[in-house]
Amino acid sequence: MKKLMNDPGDLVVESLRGMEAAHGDILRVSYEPAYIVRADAPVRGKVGVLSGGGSGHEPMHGGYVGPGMLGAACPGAIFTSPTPDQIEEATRALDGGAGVIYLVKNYTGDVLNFESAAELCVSAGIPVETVIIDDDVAVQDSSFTAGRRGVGATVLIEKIVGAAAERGMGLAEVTGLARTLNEEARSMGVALSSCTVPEAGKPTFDLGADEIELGIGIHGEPGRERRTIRPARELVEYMSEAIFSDLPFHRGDSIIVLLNGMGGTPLIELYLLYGELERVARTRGLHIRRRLVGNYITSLEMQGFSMTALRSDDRILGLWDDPVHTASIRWGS
Amino acid sequence: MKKLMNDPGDLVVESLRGMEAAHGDILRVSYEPAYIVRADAPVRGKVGVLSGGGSGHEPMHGGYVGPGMLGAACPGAIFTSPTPDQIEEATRALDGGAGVIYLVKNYTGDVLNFESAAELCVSAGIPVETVIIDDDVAVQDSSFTAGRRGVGATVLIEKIVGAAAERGMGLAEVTGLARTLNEEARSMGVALSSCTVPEAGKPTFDLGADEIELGIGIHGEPGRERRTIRPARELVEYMSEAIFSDLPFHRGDSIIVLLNGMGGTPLIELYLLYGELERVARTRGLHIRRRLVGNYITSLEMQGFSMTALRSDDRILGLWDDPVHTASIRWGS
Amino acid sequence: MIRCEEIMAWVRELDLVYQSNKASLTELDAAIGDADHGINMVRGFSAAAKELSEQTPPDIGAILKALAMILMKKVGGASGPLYGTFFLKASMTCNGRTSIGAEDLVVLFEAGVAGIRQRGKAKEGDKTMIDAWEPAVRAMREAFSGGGDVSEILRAAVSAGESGRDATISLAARKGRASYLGERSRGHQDPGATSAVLMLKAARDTLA
Amino acid sequence: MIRCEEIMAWVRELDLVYQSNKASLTELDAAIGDADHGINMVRGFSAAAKELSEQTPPDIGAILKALAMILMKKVGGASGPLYGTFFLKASMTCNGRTSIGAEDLVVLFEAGVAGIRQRGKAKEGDKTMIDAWEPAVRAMREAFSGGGDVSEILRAAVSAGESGRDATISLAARKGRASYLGERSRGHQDPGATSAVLMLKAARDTLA
Ligand SMILES: Nc1ncnc2c1ncn2[C@@H]1O[C@H](COP(=O)(O)OP(=O)(O)O)[C@@H](O)[C@H]1O
Ligand SMILES: Nc1ncnc2c1ncn2[C@@H]1O[C@H](COP(=O)(O)OP(=O)(O)O)[C@@H](O)[C@H]1O
Ligand SMILES: [Mg+2]
Ligand SMILES: [Mg+2]
Ligand SMILES: [Mg+2]
Ligand SMILES: [Mg+2]
Repeated sequence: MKKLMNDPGDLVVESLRGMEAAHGDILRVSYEPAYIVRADAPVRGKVGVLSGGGSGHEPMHGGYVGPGMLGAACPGAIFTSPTPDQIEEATRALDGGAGVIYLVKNYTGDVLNFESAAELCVSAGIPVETVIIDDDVAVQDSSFTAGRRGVGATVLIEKIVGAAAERGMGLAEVTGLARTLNEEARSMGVALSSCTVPEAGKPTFDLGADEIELGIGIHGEPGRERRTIRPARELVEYMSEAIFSDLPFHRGDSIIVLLNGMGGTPLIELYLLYGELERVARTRGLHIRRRLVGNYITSLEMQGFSMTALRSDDRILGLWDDPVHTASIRWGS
Repeated sequence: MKKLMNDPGDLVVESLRGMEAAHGDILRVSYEPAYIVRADAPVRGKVGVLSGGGSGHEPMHGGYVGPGMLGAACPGAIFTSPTPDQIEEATRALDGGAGVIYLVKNYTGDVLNFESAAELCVSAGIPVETVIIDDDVAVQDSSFTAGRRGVGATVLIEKIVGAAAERGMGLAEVTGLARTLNEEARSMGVALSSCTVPEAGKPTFDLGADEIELGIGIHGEPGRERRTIRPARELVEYMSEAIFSDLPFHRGDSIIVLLNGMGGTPLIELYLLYGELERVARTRGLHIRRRLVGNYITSLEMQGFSMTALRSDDRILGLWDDPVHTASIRWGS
Repeated sequence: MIRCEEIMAWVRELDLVYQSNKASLTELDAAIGDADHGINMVRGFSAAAKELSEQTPPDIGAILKALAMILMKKVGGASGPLYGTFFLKASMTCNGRTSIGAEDLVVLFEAGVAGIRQRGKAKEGDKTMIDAWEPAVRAMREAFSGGGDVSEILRAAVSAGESGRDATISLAARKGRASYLGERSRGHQDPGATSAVLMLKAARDTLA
Repeated sequence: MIRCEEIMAWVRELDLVYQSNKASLTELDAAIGDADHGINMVRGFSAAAKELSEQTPPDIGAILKALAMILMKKVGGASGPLYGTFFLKASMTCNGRTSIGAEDLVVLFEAGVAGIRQRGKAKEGDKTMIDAWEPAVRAMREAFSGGGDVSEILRAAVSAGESGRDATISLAARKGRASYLGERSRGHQDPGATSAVLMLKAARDTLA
């Protein structure tokens, strides 16, 4: 394992120092407990949007803290959910009197830790609502299992919910919006190589020289099946079918898509994949109204990509277009 | 070799299709010959800023086409400079009557091909000036060799020169500015792993399990020396010494820095490295006034990073802050 | 008689045990999870051993509660809240007590496991740590009813826990991260069930 | 007598030769450059063979000029302009000619190599294709002065080119991408000198 770090146990904290040094204009960092919060927090009278999860998915979530997107982010250890004390403190730092919404990716650890934090905050008088994001079609859903994983939709939902909060929407309305967005979003990923958890020191899984893992999770969890690598065109078609037939998306639907790299995939390949996706969407009569192409929710240095589609009406597109100023997503004035 | 592509020979063109599909609001793509040009080109009365080079360094250069930065970009085959016909056509598409400046990274192939294009354009009546960028301190400079390579400074120079052109500066002034910027910039890179040229099918070089290549070039050209990997802190110190003592930078200087990933390095590591760089700069009395942290000039899926420092006065910082709207760098209104 | 002394020894032993099993627990988690279980446990119990040696709480309930809080803060993931809940619920059975006997110990473990069950909503057969814990506490209660002392009770717990842990190998996961694998999770031993058995063994070696 | 026919055969042969040496040229370039030289040559000469077979220019000068243009458009990198210049300058020595003789051939190569020298500014000993070209054209002139025919001239060129190419192994590069390596470039054969010799061999096999 070769990584650009010092002691593996310090990676997360030392990376936070870099974030703080680089983006002091938009965010503040607390180290004990660890969280990132908007420089202007608490924003009086506006709902706070908080997310978090294991580290190793950068720029998710710290790169999305700033006006128009997240109010705060709680980074856990690599691939390990944050703990209730972090979340509680971040909630207190963020709350401007209008309550806080937690956007939580559906993993047992995240769900349990955010649950504890919400209990602590609610009993301390801070209104908290939690929305669980579970958009990964690679995993069979069932009420008897942990359900689907939360993946790429998280980025899109954080942007849109952040805009809604920035506009001054109340906690109930923002929560309803987040739930609707989650219902309208579907994702799937594929890995060409494994990632290596720094403290583990070796790859999480092994893939043969021409094998890929279809339906990979963002922590390197195995997916649907292992296959021989196929041309990009076929991969995009396979994943499109899985995603678009799941909601299902219908001819004429407007969508926002995320064509996401897992961290180790060159941008030239991501744009090629986006070109393929655009072609497939056109064939299916889907209108890609907005898109992101790049590394937005990663798995350390894993090679691979994921695709997310979110069905969107004009109201959602409007929120999408609202100004945003974070380390990794920025537009508008 | 596993890559997300179809036929290796089509990678560049198919990636251009994705760029076009994703960013039709800011750019147009020509395929025969291949170039990317601002959607609003030619911009009457303003100097056109054109760059180009081998593909495989994305988002450089296509991701920097748009208002406030590049007017056009000419992508060659992977790691192979573009050809004169591409550059000539792009120049014609871009020129709005005030001439065109070529920002060329110092590689024999790039220099020769841009030279031919410039001859063709000048003889066709389009004023063209060429500025060669050679900021890589890893390579010994000498008038008897090809000289230093052009690397990270290119991104910073494209931004600042793009702003100057957008403000309406004339060709001579823009050219002088670009030359000054190049003189004030220094860079160095290190690789943890090789990249694989798609058509070559295997890694350009082999590194041992704990080896790194100090002074790597952006095409996987070997650098100063091969060493055992060191903690990030020491790598940043080593490279800082090489960069800062070269110009040299002096206590009290204001600088813009680029902490750049080579394509396969996770963002969490890049921020950690930036934290280290910020510390070193502080110790040396250098003021980092602006910075970019991320994948800006890459080498396919190579793991590693480079650092660039550009000495900047208030005028340069002002140009840096001017609005820019490209696929990969965007701020201001 | 189990006194604060022994409980503290248990915590120190857990720190050592998870350190020496860090790689193997992480490898189990790599196969059907995200390759961090051993790392998580070490982070939690190293902090616990260190912090508790500094603050030395006055009674068993206080030690276990402090331990619970440290685990909740340090472990994260699924196992953090679950082991945290285990010790929190366990601590409530012995508030203010500076020594406990065999039956107290059984009650303590029963309460802890009830906490895990309630928190994680897993049942036996879901391929989680519950598959080690449930048979273990049943065996403890049985051994106690049969007149067993602390040592016998804990030995029974270990052996039942081991069987439950081994049984996870052939199961398909229905809870936790491994459940995303469904059928593909069969053939792999659950990391949490493995760390649970290590906890029982450490108890056997330090409390009896 | 070399007619259009033979020149076209040379181009077709170059296409085949670079295809079968694509991997080895690229590997040489991987060692001291950027691993694309074979790829670049194939891209250029495949296009040339195809396009020229379609357009069949009327004379040798026209064929070589068309070839130059295609190489300049398709090859890129350092070798594109250099080989492009070679054929452009070469074409100027035989504008409108449908056949050329031994001396014409020497003049053609001399002009081409002068173009490379002027364009790339490399000298012998800089570890570039010039190290194969310069001795090759010197040998051609000598063979011609000694009364050699086309076949003898080209065999002399190949053998001198080979020696020059082999001599690049021990040199430290002073031009092109390999120059960034300085001393570390020693011990590796220059890819461009290697492709130059292949070009001479193809000429020997098709023009004589
Ligand atoms: N709902 C649950 N109930 C009980 N135990 C669970 C549950 N979900 C997960 N676990 C246990 O947690 C273990 C994984 O812990 P760990 O790797 O530390 O957390 P994470 O899965 O968040 O990375 C699993 O092996 C399993 O035994
Ligand atoms: N200035 C120069 N003069 C002559 N030949 C050169 C010069 N620079 C490079 N070359 C030749 O070009 C070859 C490399 O070609 P190629 O790999 O296709 O281009 P690039 O270096 O741009 O990738 C070198 O091996 C060398 O022989
Ligand atoms: Mg985890
Ligand atoms: Mg090249
Ligand atoms: Mg885990
Ligand atoms: Mg080359």
